[in-house]
Amino acid sequence: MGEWLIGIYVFVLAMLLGFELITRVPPTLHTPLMSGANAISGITLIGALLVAGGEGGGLAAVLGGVAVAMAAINVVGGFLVTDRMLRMFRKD
Amino acid sequence: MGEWLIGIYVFVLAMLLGFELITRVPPTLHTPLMSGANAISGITLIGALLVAGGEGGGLAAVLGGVAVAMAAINVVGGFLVTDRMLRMFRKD
Amino acid sequence: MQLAVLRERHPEERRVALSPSHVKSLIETGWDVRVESGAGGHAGWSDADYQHAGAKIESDRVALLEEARCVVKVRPPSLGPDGGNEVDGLPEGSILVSFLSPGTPEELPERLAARRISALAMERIPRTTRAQRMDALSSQATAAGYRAVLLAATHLPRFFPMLTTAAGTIRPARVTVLGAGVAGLQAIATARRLGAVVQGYDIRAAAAEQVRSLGATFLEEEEEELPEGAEAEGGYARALEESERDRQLSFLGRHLPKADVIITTAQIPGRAAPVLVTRSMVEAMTPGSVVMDLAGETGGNCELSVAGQVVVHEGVTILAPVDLPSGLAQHTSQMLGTNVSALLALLVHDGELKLDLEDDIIDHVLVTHEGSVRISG
Amino acid sequence: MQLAVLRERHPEERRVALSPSHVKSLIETGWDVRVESGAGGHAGWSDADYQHAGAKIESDRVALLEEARCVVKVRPPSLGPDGGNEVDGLPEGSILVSFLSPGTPEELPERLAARRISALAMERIPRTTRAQRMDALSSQATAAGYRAVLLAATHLPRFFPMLTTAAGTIRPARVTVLGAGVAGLQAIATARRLGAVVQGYDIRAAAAEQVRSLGATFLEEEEEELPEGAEAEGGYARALEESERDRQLSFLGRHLPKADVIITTAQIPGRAAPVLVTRSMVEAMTPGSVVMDLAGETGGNCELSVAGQVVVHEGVTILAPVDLPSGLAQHTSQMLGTNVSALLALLVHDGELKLDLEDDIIDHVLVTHEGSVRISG
Amino acid sequence: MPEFVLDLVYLASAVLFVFGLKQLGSPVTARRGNALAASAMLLAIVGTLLDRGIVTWEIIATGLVAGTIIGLLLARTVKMTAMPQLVGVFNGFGGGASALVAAAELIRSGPGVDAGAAAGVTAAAGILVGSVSFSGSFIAFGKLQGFVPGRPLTYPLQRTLNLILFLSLLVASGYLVASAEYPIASAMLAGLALLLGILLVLPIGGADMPVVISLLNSYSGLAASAAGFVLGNPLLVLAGALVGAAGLILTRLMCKAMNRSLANVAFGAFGGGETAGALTEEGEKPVRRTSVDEAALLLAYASSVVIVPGYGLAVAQAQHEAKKLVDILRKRGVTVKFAIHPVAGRMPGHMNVLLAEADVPYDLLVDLDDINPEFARTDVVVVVGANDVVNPLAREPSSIIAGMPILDVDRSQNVIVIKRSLSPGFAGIDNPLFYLDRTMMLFSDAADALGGLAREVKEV
Amino acid sequence: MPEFVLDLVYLASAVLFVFGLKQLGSPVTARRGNALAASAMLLAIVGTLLDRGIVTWEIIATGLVAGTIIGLLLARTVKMTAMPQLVGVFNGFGGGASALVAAAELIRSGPGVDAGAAAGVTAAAGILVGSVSFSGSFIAFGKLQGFVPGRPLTYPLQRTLNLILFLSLLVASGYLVASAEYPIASAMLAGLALLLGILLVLPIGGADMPVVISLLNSYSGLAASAAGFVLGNPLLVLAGALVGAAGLILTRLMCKAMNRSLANVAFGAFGGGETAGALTEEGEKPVRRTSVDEAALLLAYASSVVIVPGYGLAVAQAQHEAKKLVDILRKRGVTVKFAIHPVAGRMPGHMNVLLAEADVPYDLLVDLDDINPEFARTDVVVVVGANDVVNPLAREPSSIIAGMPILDVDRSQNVIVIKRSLSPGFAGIDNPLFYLDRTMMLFSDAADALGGLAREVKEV
Ligand SMILES: NC(=O)c1ccc[n+]([C@@H]2O[C@H](COP(=O)([O-])OP(=O)(O)OC[C@H]3O[C@@H](n4cnc5c(N)ncnc54)[C@H](OP(=O)(O)O)[C@@H]3O)[C@@H](O)[C@H]2O)c1
Ligand SMILES: NC(=O)c1ccc[n+]([C@@H]2O[C@H](COP(=O)([O-])OP(=O)(O)OC[C@H]3O[C@@H](n4cnc5c(N)ncnc54)[C@H](OP(=O)(O)O)[C@@H]3O)[C@@H](O)[C@H]2O)c1
Ligand SMILES: NC(=O)c1ccc[n+]([C@@H]2O[C@H](COP(=O)([O-])OP(=O)(O)OC[C@H]3O[C@@H](n4cnc5c(N)ncnc54)[C@H](O)[C@@H]3O)[C@@H](O)[C@H]2O)c1
Ligand SMILES: NC(=O)c1ccc[n+]([C@@H]2O[C@H](COP(=O)([O-])OP(=O)(O)OC[C@H]3O[C@@H](n4cnc5c(N)ncnc54)[C@H](O)[C@@H]3O)[C@@H](O)[C@H]2O)c1
Repeated sequence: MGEWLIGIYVFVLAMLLGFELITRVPPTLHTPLMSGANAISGITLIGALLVAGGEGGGLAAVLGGVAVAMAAINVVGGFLVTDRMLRMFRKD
Repeated sequence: MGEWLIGIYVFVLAMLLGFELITRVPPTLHTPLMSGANAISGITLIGALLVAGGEGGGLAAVLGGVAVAMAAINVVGGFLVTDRMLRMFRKD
Repeated sequence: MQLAVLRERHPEERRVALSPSHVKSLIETGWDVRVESGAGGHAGWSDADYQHAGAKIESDRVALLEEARCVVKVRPPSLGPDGGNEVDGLPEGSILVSFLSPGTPEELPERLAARRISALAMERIPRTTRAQRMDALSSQATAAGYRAVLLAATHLPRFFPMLTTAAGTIRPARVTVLGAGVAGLQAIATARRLGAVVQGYDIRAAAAEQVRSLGATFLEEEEEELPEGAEAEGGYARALEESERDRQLSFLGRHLPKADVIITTAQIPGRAAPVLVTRSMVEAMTPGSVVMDLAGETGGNCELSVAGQVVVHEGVTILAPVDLPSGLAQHTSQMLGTNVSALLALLVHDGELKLDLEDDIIDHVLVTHEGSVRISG
Repeated sequence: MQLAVLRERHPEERRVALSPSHVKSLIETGWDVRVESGAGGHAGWSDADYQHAGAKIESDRVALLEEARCVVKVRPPSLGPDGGNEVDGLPEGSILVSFLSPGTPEELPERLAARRISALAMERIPRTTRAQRMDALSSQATAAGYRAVLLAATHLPRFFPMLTTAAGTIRPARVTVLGAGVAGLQAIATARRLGAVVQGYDIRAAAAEQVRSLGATFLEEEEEELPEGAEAEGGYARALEESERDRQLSFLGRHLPKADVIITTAQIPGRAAPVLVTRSMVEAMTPGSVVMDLAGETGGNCELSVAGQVVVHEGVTILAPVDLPSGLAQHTSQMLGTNVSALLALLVHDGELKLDLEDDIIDHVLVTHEGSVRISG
Repeated sequence: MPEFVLDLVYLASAVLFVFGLKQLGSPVTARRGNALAASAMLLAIVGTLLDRGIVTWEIIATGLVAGTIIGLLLARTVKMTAMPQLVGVFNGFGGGASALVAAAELIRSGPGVDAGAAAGVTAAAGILVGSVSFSGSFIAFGKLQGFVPGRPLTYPLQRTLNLILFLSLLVASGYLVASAEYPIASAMLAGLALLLGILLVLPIGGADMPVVISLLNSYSGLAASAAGFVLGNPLLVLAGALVGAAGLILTRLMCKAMNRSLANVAFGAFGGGETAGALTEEGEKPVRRTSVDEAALLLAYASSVVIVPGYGLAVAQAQHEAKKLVDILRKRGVTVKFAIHPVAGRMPGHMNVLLAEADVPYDLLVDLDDINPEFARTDVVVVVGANDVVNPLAREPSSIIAGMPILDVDRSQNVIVIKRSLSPGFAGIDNPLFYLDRTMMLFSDAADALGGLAREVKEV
Repeated sequence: MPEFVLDLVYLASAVLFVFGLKQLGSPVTARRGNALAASAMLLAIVGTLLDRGIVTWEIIATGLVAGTIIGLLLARTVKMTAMPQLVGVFNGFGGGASALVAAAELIRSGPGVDAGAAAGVTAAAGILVGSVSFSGSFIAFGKLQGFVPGRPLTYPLQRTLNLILFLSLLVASGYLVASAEYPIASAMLAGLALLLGILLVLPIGGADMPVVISLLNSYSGLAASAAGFVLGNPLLVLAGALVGAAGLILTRLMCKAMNRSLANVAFGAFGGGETAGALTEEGEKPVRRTSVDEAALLLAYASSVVIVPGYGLAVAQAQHEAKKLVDILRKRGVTVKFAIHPVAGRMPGHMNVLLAEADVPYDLLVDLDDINPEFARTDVVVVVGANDVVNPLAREPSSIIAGMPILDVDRSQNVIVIKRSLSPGFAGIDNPLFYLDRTMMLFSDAADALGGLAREVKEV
């Protein structure tokens, strides 16, 4: 079986799992959850790191560097801001 | 990334998904659900077919043939018997 | 500003127009309150209680009224010889706050006008939002509706609630309440509390929802429709046309005899109460059943009722008490006191007594003023 | 087998021992039933109703009793001159089924024995499971408890329920029920239905849970414990020791005066009712409050109560009615009829009348037999 | 058929399995879910048969026909009551097949996938787990069917034996991975694993068998997954893992319903099975306990329900909860009545007062004489805090409550009794109703139980 | 570090993401879930940095430091009210990064994975979706922040333009897959996609922006997944897909809460945005609608609640449901009171009768005079079918209800009003309370709403 094909399996399974996980979320959590999910989507930072730091350099590395910066903003800002929102939910 | 490794991803994801799917099942469904899941685990029939029918023959094919028979029992009997149980739940 | 609280002379009246706590707050707002000795006795307040609240007790009525600018009492002042003529005792030009109907001689307004008395009729408080605190009809009707059920239950030789016991199962009583105004709704609520199966009936369309909002059923037939536009000004009902009346009676004739208890509260302002329970309906009821007529003083909703008396007709007990609120004298006096106090508050402007005819409430309740009858009928 | 149903002579008695429907089923089981004319009148059943059920109507009591093997009535047969001496009219050797106490002269049993009458006392039905259908004390106490609340509510010059109105908020009445037997529990339930805040009290430990099972609170103090072993044979209470009584009264003295209504139902079989509400407690209550004493006939739970009369003491109304079940004559007669019929069923074996002394119920209720008094006191 | 089509077929089949399993978890969709899973299987089989990899047909045909016929026969003929053991048998075959596939593929093509050691390890795992599932399932079947004694079988030196077996399995697995003697190594490993399966299940009591079957079911899912690794087939990996996880969760749920811990059932045997044994000890009369979930399901799918309130309803002040439950049931179209016994509670009319307070319509209240003939036609009776009034002993002349008419709830199909314990009521005597087969005891405060039932019924 | 260690690190990180996301979905665990996801991210980053594949550090260091500082600053300084747009900005950066990664990897190593065409396709998808997410997010941000007009912007020939753009995108994608001119093709595709993002979001009204951001968030997850395919990195594939799915579901939930369909928001723009625009049309005064879920959450986490019953409670006969809700809240430790207005309902004492029937203890009922000073200290007021008695117009001397004392519910922190519509009460006049910022309208029958609240609060 091809690597690409199993990638599809991973993709499909992860989608299904994502659907299952987020079934009943109270509306007040919508924004924090959106924000948290957004931070996770910054996982592309890993890819950016590999591209930016990988062999070859040149245009790809520069693009990768920009990607690193952008993804880092997403990750760092995303998790922090989610936490800020969620702190408000604490009882008393 | 290795094919075997992504296999592990598929495995882990499917496990997580399985956990998520079966969270709150009423006790009366326990037995039918067990039976249905059991029928699905007969998926090994696919493997048995491939082994039994594959090139090479010999011991492997014979073992595969036995496996086909056993897995077929599991699949055919499993789905049928599950359906029999579930028919009792019908509200008329 | 002297305010005199009279003791009621009517033998069946047990209420008093102001309670000690009301006296206390009136004094705080500048009144000089004098209370006739024994005024609160039946309602549970001694002279000492009033004294404690700051009032002066006066046992001589002449002395009590001498300086009074305002006089409050419950029943209309009497004119007749028994109990004395109360109108002539009132100081000329003073303000009188009390009920002025029903059950009073027609000439009362003129007689009051003749003494230049400004008479404020408690039963004429308009049903506007602002006047709710003064609405004595509502407060007293609440008590009447509650007490009507208690009395009906004590006269019925059966249980109200359902009871499953070793000595057999008792079916719940069927109570039908005609007229779902203030008293009727309270009667419905009380009868339901006691466990009866309750039906309400009225000609105003809005009443159906209100009856149901108490968990009771509304008496209606699919073919039979309520008369149109039965809700007149102020939420009161209008009198029915001849044909409407006939339809109503034939409708009621089909349903009322099944009831163990009928409580009637139907009134039309300024008119005799409509007859809803006829002799033949009574005769069709099972012996022991009870008809409780709350409209006794305005002629009665039941053909056979006699105000203030208990009539037994073919085994059916027909009551038409006229003193229902008096039976709860302590609480009804307290509520009435709140109503009266709220009205009195309208009369005082910057510490001065003044009848502001521009005020729609005063305009509505002021029956006689400066020697003339402003409102008649 | 002739069975005679007597009309009650007691002026306040409105019940009858058997209803037409019971007569009907008795006739089906072989009895020949004769009913005294007018026996069911007050309970809502005419002579025609009984005739329709198959009974013969007899207006002459002598003729009625002549052939009777068994006689049923409600109250104990009278001995005195007024209302006539009923005992001497009973046929010799016949069976009498009725209440034999309370409120009867001591010599009644001897007089009955002298006429060789086998008297079955309805109040002596044991509280065993098998006897539940015959348990007339329970059925009549149920009515008494219900009606006691209605009467107390009509005598109280206040509302029972809480009411928030434009004319002020009415606080709910506090009702305390002493003695949580059959009547007491029913009183608790009824008062709660009407919206009062209800407390129950008893000396039997099991009563606390039963009171709470009706949603009321049980009156108790942490330090104060219920007397031990207060539940005697048959679920009845025992009389308290001197010291226990003192503690109880001081405890009640602390709590009762806060009540608007006190309903007392405490009884001890074969003894005078315990005094639970003393004069000083009554005097500490607010004017207008009501004490309703259901133990009037056995001496009363309230020091000031007089059986059958309304006493007003320092503004507090004390009632001790003796005719509570009669007020619900139709339903109480129906229940009593079921109780009596069930007992009569024990007397007939294969169509023959026979008193089986081996039967524990008959053994328990048979007061006089074959000329002697079997059970005294 | 080009390869990628089969890949897509497998993917589609995998997704269908997920949805099928999901739907199997809810009473409303369960049957549809089963059908969905079955079609997913069919799709995968047909796709595989059309695959280019398959060249010989005889063996396949023989195997398929034989298996199908046996499966059909078994599924058709077995009685409903024998369902758990039948599932056990099927499961055993499935596990066995997975073990065979893993072994056969290893024998056929050696460590065909990229990482040699890894392939060996997964093959070993497949053989091991599959074989355990095979032999264990048949022992469980035997216990339930009565061929093997149901009581926990213990034997001397159990602990030592298990240890030895464990070590041997390690050695055999190592041999399989390291050597290339696949047939011999596989056979050795399988043999040891079969023994392990037997020894694992034997010491467990018969009452625990359904849980054991569920656990073995999870194992055979994992075995299929392992076979998938050996074959490099993602569908097998996925479906096997799915079932493996679902089976584990299900096992935990079943344990919870029986108040046992999973560890206790799974490894209890190694410890000698004492705890498992304790359950079946004699002494107390056995009652059938039930849970709010199960009772709710019974009510939700009933067409007529009678509620018998007693003093316990009053003590718990559960009248409002009772009303709520009745409202919900009626909204679902269930006919509901209250059977009011004349002396239920502690005062005449006690139940009336309570139910009126909760605004239960009077016409739902039925007297003893009117309801008694109806019990035989009633699907479910719920006895709430009543005891004496439903005690069949009243029919025995010698009993102290003899002569009291009772509500004949024991004549109905199912009885759910809600009370806190087995303690007696007012009369102080035991109640044989509680020990009937048709009676389920829901031990709980009445208010809690009725509240829970209302909630659950709404969700079914 | 050996390769398989990094593989395991990625796997662990993937599993942590799943659990983190799961926990983010429940109020109790959300914060922990966020922390879990953050640690998963850290784990993956550290693992990657230790990887042998990384050889140049300058660019990485610069990028990381710059990004971290900017992210920190933004997250720290932005006001709570500006949260949605901030999330939008972050999301835009994420999407952009994915597009860049896909393009860069393509440029660097060509179609590195097995199937050439497939790699090209995924790369194209990554660039496309990532770029749309990037430009769309910034437009959404602009709309919310007021830089771009909030109203739906439409322009002539919208439909035609969209069509042309669409076709161009197809062509560009095809070019990317077919040719080997990756830099140029990528740039073209990215440019077109950026334009598409702008055109997609511009026609949507400002009120819909949170939904749009959620949808774009889902897109950037998918873009990350696509980048993962290009790189052959399963962690990216998994985490991206997870977020993609979660984002979609979340978008649907948000639409449902707003009574919109997802299609309407996602594709509404292509149709010209009429439906989306309709929402923000003027005319009616705006009220804040709420759902049972949201109201339940508010109640569950309040410390003091006052319930104001009115005639609507009576009409709905919802007293039992009200009692139930109060019981549940009190069990959670919430202080609950009923504020009884003297003329609530249609007869004196109407509310008393109802609440007594449901057995609400008298001491929970508080009079107008006693409760009014407390509203300012009350967390949540629930107005159930009351209208006139909470109408602030009574304070205006000109109103027809002037002079009636009212319950000052508008002085409290949050007001939930349960009624079926905006129709007036007995007095027939509008009620300004309903249009306050602090007021949430729960349009429903009172019995249904209270029943639902009881159920939901119990589950929180
Ligand atoms: N009605 C009358 O007039 C009257 C008067 C006096 C006596 N009785 C007698 O009382 C009895 C009435 O029969 P019954 O069936 O109603 O009651 P019962 O036989 O007394 O049984 C009541 C049952 O309710 C259970 N219970 C108590 N509290 C509970 C709670 N909070 N939640 C759930 N269950 C609870 C108890 O079992 P657990 O402890 O295990 O929970 C008990 O077994 C009859 O024997 C009758 O003769 C009746
Ligand atoms: N208490 C008395 O003695 C008395 C007597 C007569 C008149 N009044 C007058 O009655 C009014 C009482 O005020 P209030 O605030 O209690 O009532 P209200 O002002 O009449 O308002 C009641 C509200 O309840 C809503 N409603 C009706 N049915 C409903 C249902 N099934 N579920 C949910 N909501 C429902 C209605 O809105 P929707 O239609 O949008 O649902 C309506 O706006 C005052 O104006 C008072 O003066 C009182
Ligand atoms: N301020 C306020 O908002 C306020 C306060 C109290 C009452 N009200 C309203 O005032 C109105 C009258 O109340 P009321 O109790 O004083 O009324 P009422 O005493 O004048 O009459 C009692 C009831 O009898 C009914 N009735 C009259 N003729 C009838 C007939 N032929 N058949 C059947 N029923 C008949 C009336 O409709 C009324 O409901 C009601 O609508 C009530 O809601 C308003
Ligand atoms: N067959 C049955 O199962 C059955 C039927 C009805 C009643 N009962 C039981 O019979 C018992 C007695 O019922 P009853 O109503 O005939 O009782 P009762 O009329 O003899 O007395 C009424 C109550 O007064 C109480 N009391 C006595 N002295 C008291 C004191 N000093 N202070 C406070 N309370 C005092 C008693 O405990 C009793 O509860 C109860 O336990 C009842 O449950 C059983």
